[in-house]
Amino acid sequence: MKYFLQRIAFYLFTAWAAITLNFFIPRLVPGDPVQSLIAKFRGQLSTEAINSLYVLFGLDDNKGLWAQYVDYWKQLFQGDLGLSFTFFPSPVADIIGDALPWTVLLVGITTVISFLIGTGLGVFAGWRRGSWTDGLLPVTTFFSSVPYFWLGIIAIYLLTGPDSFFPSSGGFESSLVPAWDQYFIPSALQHSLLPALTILISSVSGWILSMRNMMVTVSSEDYITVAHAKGLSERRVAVSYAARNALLPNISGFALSLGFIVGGTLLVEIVFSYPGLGFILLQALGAKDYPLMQGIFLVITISVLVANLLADLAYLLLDPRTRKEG
Amino acid sequence: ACGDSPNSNNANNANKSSVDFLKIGMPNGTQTENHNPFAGTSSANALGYKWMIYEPLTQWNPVRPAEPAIPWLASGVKWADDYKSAEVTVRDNATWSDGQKLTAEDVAYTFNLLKSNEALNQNAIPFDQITVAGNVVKVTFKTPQFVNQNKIMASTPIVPKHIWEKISDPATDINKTPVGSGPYTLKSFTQAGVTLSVRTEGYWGTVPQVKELRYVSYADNNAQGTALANGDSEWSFVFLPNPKATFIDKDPEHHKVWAPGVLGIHGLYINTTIKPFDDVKLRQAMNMVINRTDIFTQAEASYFHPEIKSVTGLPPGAGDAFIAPEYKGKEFSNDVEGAKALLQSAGYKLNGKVLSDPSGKPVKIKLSDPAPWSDYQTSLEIIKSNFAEIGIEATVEKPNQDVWDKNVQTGAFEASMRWTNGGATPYDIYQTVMDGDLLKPIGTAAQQGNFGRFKSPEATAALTAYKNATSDEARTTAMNQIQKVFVEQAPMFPVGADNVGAAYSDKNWTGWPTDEDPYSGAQPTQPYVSLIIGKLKPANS
Amino acid sequence: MEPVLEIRNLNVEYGLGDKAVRAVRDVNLTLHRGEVLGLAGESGSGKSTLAYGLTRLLAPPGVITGGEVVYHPEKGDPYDVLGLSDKALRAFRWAETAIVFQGAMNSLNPVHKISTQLTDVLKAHDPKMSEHSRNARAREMLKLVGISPDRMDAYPHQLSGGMRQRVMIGMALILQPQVVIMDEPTTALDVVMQRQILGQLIELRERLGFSVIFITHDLSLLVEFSNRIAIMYGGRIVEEAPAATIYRDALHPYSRGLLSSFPALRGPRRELAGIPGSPPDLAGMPTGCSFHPRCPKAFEPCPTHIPVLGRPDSPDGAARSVACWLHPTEQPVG
Amino acid sequence: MTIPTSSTAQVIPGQGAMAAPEPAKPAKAKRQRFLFLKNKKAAFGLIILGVYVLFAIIGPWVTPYDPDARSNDLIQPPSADHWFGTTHLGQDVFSQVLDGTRPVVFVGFLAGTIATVLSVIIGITAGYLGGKTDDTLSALSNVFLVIPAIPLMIIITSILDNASNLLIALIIGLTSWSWNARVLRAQTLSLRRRDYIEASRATGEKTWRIIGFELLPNLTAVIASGFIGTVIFAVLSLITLAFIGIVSAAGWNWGTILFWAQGQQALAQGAWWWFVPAGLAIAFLGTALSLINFAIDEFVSPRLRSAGKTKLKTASGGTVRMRIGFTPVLSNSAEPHTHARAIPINTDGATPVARKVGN
Amino acid sequence: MTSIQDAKAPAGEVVLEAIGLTKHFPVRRRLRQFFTREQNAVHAVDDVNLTLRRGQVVALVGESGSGKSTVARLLAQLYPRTGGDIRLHGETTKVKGGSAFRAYAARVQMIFQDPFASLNPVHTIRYHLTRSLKIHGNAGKTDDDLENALRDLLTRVSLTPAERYLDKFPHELSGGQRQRVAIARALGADPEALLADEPVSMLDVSIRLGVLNLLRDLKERLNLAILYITHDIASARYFADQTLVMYAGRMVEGGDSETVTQTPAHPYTRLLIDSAPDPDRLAGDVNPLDEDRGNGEPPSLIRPPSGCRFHPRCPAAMARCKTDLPIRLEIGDVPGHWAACWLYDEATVASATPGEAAAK
Ligand SMILES: Nc1ncnc2c1ncn2[C@@H]1O[C@H](COP(=O)(O)OP(=O)(O)OP(=O)(O)O)[C@@H](O)[C@H]1O
Ligand SMILES: Nc1ncnc2c1ncn2[C@@H]1O[C@H](COP(=O)(O)OP(=O)(O)OP(=O)(O)O)[C@@H](O)[C@H]1O
Ligand SMILES: [Mg+2]
Ligand SMILES: [Mg+2]
Ligand code: NI
Repeated sequence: MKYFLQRIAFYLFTAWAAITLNFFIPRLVPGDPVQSLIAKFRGQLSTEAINSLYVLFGLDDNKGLWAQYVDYWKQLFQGDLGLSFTFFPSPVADIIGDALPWTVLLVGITTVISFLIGTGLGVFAGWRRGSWTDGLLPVTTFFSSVPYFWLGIIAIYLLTGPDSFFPSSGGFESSLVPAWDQYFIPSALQHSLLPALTILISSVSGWILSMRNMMVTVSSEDYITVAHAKGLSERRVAVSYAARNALLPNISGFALSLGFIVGGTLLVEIVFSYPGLGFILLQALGAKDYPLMQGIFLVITISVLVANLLADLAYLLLDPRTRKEG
Repeated sequence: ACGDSPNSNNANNANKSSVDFLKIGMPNGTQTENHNPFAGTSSANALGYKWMIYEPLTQWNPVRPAEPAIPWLASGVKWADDYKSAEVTVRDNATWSDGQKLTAEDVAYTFNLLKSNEALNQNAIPFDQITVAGNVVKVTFKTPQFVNQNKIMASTPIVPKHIWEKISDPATDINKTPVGSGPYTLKSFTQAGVTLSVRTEGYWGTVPQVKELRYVSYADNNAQGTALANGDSEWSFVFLPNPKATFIDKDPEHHKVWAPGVLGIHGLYINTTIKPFDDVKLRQAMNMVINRTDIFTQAEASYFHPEIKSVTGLPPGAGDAFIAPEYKGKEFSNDVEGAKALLQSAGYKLNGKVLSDPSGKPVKIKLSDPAPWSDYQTSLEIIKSNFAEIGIEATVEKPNQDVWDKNVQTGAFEASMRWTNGGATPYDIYQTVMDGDLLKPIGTAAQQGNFGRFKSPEATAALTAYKNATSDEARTTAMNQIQKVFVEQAPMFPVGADNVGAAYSDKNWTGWPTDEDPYSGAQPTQPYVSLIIGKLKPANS
Repeated sequence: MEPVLEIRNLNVEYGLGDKAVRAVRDVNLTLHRGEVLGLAGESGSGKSTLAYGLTRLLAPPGVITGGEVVYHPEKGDPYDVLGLSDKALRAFRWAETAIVFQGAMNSLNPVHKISTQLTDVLKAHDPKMSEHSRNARAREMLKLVGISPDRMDAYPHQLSGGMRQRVMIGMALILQPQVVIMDEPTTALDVVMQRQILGQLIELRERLGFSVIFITHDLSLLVEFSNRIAIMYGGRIVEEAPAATIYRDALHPYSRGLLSSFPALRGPRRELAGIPGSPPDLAGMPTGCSFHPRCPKAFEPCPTHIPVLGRPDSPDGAARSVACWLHPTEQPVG
Repeated sequence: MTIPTSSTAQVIPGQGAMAAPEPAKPAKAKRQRFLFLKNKKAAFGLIILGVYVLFAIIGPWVTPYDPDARSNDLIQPPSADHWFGTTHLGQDVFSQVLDGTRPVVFVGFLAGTIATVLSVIIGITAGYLGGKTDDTLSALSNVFLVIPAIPLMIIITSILDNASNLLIALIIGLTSWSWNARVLRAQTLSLRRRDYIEASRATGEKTWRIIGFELLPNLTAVIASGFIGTVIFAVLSLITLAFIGIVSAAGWNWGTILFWAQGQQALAQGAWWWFVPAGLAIAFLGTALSLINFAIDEFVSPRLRSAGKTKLKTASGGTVRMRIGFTPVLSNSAEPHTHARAIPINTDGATPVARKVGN
Repeated sequence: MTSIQDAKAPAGEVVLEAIGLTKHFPVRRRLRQFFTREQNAVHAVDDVNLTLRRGQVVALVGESGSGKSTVARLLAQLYPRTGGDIRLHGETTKVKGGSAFRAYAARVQMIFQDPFASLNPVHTIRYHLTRSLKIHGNAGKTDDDLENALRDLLTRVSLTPAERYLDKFPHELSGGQRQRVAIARALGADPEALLADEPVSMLDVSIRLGVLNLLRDLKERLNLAILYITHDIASARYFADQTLVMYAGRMVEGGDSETVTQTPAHPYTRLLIDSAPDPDRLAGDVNPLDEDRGNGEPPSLIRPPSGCRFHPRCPAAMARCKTDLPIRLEIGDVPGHWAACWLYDEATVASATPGEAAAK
């Protein structure tokens, strides 16, 4: 129990430190939301608007950084993430609430699928080492090194078009209203296919490789030889003995990768105009939108920490050895 | 629950043979629901649909800025000679989409709203008294508003008093169910886009034939470009590199690009406090060698920033009416030899490929602009090679946008491509470049303009005179004076004009403004959109 | 006596080609029904390799380069284990020949319960068996090796080393195989535990009648527990005889060296002579008798001619064999 | 009765006349050293990497054109004059790719080095010292793990006016060490209780020496693959930053090429030659590094090394595939023999063998 | 018996002494124990007394997990002790690190249990030995001195010619050779006491013999005090002057080796000796130990049995054994032979029921 309290204290500390850094680092950057807005419009917005914008954003009274920091924590404890500048006056919480499901669904599901497929292929390649499956490796290595935005852009160019099944952008058909019905869901799926494939292709190989290596390592363990000696079917040895054990180290990697869902795929969402959080984060970064940035960073921080916790727990569940008391 | 799905009518739509909607796109990234017409950050503003819901008092054609304004919600506007007051007669047949009648009270309320909320008064208009007499609103101002007349009359969305007076903070309200006087009402807002449907009753004008407007905000220019090429967008304003290849050729019959210039320009600002660029002769020579045609064709894809030909920096078309008599017909000529001669006469030496100033120091210049602005970057690359022809070694720097912005404002730059403000007269252009009132010492941010720290009392005086003039003659005199200073002193090298055009497809809808009939600008986010939409007809009818 | 397992000219190499290590060379060995055959020899002399090679369980780069392993089932004709198809070999393994490996911790899969690991043998070899009877059988086996059946659901790490080793023995016996191969099953255990386990094994053998190949370094243990002992050196069997015979009267100088290297706990303290020299390099084996560089009695045929394992011309020669030029053989074995 | 004990000389092997002559030693050492190159993956990876490094060094001098120079050949497809075609300004894409190799390789390796050094220092110290130091350092690396790298880099680079490649490498290096530090810490934790570490402590070694000379060499494989992983990460980060126009130092890198190509919608214009080569260059560099990584893994871990060999050559030139659980059997004929003749086995036991058995 | 006389070396000066040495390893609490106040610990070593003298070998035997290695590591100061005292030449020493630890290490060196694990695979033999010499200032001043010292070391452990071994890596050596390198490394510090933790358990009999002879030789030539930990009781008899028996963290019997191995007093020692394999007890006449004797698992060290820790398994257990911790009792057959067992307390035996005592 003391251990758990320690872990929790540790996580709280990490969260605090990360949030604090996330507060201060962006504020070291010159410029402010108003200047960014003006620059963004490049002439579409008259310089006369500057004053009104400062008033609008509430940036006209100059508060010290420290006072802002204190305010930020006060707000945070009230569950208030503040108002976004880029999307003024939308509350940050609403923006995140709108975008997060998209990211979680697209990247999250893709990550899961990628992990499943990659692990499956990795098990296969590791078990059948020396057969044709070794030919998978160079291909997967190649794809794991391709920048995925590059892949995405090429996919858009090659696969989308006026008559193509694949839409080039967006999360769903623009004339639809999100609802759980027979029009919306297929449309959302259709829109997520290409980005999902892109992420899949460039991330699946990582899982294949690590799983394969683990399989190779585990295959030479004594208990595998014993399993063979016991005359078990090849399937059972491969799945229940080798793969089951080889999976363990990958589980924590998987849990952590779930934590990086938001932070990791900014560009896919941009390339595909996908209405997710990564895309919004990039806009917030460009616009010096501190409240929004902080809100998203908070989400990332929490999700990484939760993923860490999950990794711990998953290990505890899957590896009986760690369940040992004492 | 499928029956009450908000999408159920979509199934019917799909089956219809004729298209009764228009797909409009903008490359403005994610949008969150905000239909507040005053907020610059609102989705209504970013996508432009606020002008389909709310209307201005008059319509003004930026392509022909000198033409008189078209009455819109106002049946007439009468400015005092000194432009310190105006009388607005409000149309009496307009109704709000909730059925209430639009009155002069609403107009007065709107002006009062701006007056009392600095946050909403984006053009910083110095309102004074606002009074109502019957259907006439009389507005007075603290200073003459000649140069701002269109911002007041043609760019202020009129909002219903009976709704807005209940809103506690109009600056931060997202105006969830917008009630306006325009031809459309909001149908739905989703992350994928906004849909407006045409008003079935109560609109004062002809009801547009486009039954539904579907707005989509794309992540960036590329996505928007792809959407245009695919036909996912029928109307947009976006920079298309090589529009022929990327857009027009995809459907040459219907895909069109129209980009008329307006009174707002882009050019190379020179920091006039830095030696040797404080030397007028040097600046003139540099100005002479810039190859504006190359920039137009290579950096601006032959359309986006229409090439500025007049030495006054005024764009073709929109600016023609304002060019001073002495500069009529005088055009930039990309005259390397002339520039060399000029430099020689001013004591500069060109030995081999290096130009030295009279003190013997080689002339070098740093050009800077943020990297993501690829047309500026391309322009700088071209300018760099142009300068090399007269022995000036230019280097291109690509600071981060914020850094660049700060550098430009505080005067910590040597030369930079930037835009000017735009307006109904050339005043805004010249003010941004030369106004001594905006002059700030190096190191202090000059937010409003005069980034090059150009010090010219004549220019400042002429600009003030123009703004406050009470007669057209006085204005013309002042404008000629302003242009003279601009041409002779070359404080900034104009390159291209802003455009108010669009990329569109007339596959489904025709009636767009063209060179032949430039009845308005064509950007889908400007006040004149309700004017355009009213003229669109189904292509196959 | 009736043989169960006959190893004929078995050759095993690690790797192939020039760099190959010939770990087992021309080994001929017969295991009889119901006996405990002890296998001793220097570290690296190929004992484990031989044991694994029997059922083709050697890890890469092990290759069986020749020979045959003939198995005599209780009923039916003998057949060559090395010639079985994969499927047949799987069916053969554990049902006919079970192996207890050296490290029990590594032999049990750490993530599966003991019960799972016991019952999946049954599932694989007799798919028709009901789950209930599988569990019953597993319990029975645990009881047999002296572990309370309520430890069925324990994970390997929750058991002590001795218990794990006993689970492995129980698992080896679960299909009532004819042959049990035990590779240093008790090296890591203390003597009390060691005796407990071996005692149980001997007792079970008497009850169930299987044969055991028992590999260990501990000669005292071997002498005490096995019927016959084979001594390996440099990949070959150098001597093979009943346990008592070897202990009292080893013929091969290497066997003698081994027997004079361990101290006795009881009785007078005897002289410990040891074996001079160092073990041979299997990749570059000495010519002739591989023991000759260390052999105090080496004479002229030793460096050049490989002695053949055969019956010595001693009085009890019929029951034993040796590969040494000091004891010219009358007839080669096999 | 007095028991004589054997003399030392008698029982200690490897002495005097009894010792077998040692095989020639240097030959063996040499074989070991070049073993790494014998690995086909390693050799291939190293060759590709070598080409990249070569062009990183000489690239800017051998470009056929000035990569900045404009010409009148706008958007030309690949030709003998312009191998990778030209840009919208008539610049030679091939020259840009060559010229862009240096910053990519430089930033990749410098950032990789910085991150590796940091992760080694932090990870090993935390793992070895444990206690408060461990808690503090783990918290530190967790904080860096939690802060999303790319956004952090975007923010930091935008603080800098005109970030140079050096600075970018520094930023990438300083923000991307945490993952490796975690891995190293875990490895160190498992190594720290090894007997040989305890033994060197018992010998009286100082702590820093134990870390530097006993632990570190045993972590080479982990460090090396961490290094390579970080290099790949750094390259991709640099490309990404350049692609979205954040990193913009003067000069070319592959990200800048992609940035321009994308800004000009090269693919939509049909100018695939402008967009494709830079991406492929990245992918091949990454592939080369990954291949080297595998090879290091297999080389350093004896387990993977022997398990990595899946085929053996027989003397007669045939090959034998190794399988775990089913040792190949070579019959006396030269024919490779990986599976035995299929003999149906009856449930009642005996099946005669094709070969004649019995005396 | 004449052999006893012979095996007994003249009692030398005391080098290292442990008095009441105790080590408890704290155990992480379980969740449900959070609210109870008890703090669990593995009682690995409890109240151990031990004396190492110059030129003498003390053997420590006992079952797996009885705390033998822990004693060695405590003596080497690799673990902080929970209680008790370690005296080096009569002086209490407690060192944790730094120069004090090095000074201690110069006098007391440890050989680890597993020769395959205790040499760093990435370093050559030369490196291992050089470090040991340098740390303790035995490397001399010049390279030649060092080279000579290295040769000297290797010669001492009979790895000759030295140059053949110096530049090898551990994996290139056989187990016996590695073991000797480990010994050489310990000798490099020129220690007075050597703590050898199962130095031969992994080796086959012929190599095992070589190592033991080497240790004996060192003891005699260098007058070392040696602690020899082993499972192999026969080798303790053969090699050690004194033998101590441990059970579940406590010493249960001690005395000179021949006596302890031939006439064991404590029931556990007897069980141990009876269990040891004996080639003279040939197959066929196998006499498996009666089921009830010494059967059962080793006790939990977290909650060790009360009283005598062996009592749950002891065939001769009496009522007192369950409650009272036995004290060291002289057996009386040979001077210095003692056992911690109530069977040797006449009063206890007398008060016990006749049936119980008869088991003796
Ligand atoms: N994978 C391998 N590659 C090369 N040689 C190997 C391999 N495995 C074992 N050997 C060699 O084969 C020989 C026989 O090994 P084996 O394990 O059968 O010996 P052993 O008699 O069981 O020894 P021990 O008593 O130490 O267990 C040894 O010399 C060993 O070095
Ligand atoms: N670092 C540690 N933390 C917790 N418990 C430990 C630790 N080290 C040893 N123990 C426990 O202390 C007890 C004694 O262990 P020790 O290693 O001293 O036994 P041993 O007599 O040397 O056994 P073996 O003969 O198997 O080497 C064991 O129960 C062991 O589990
Ligand atoms: Mg073995
Ligand atoms: Mg121990
Ligand atoms: Ni075959």
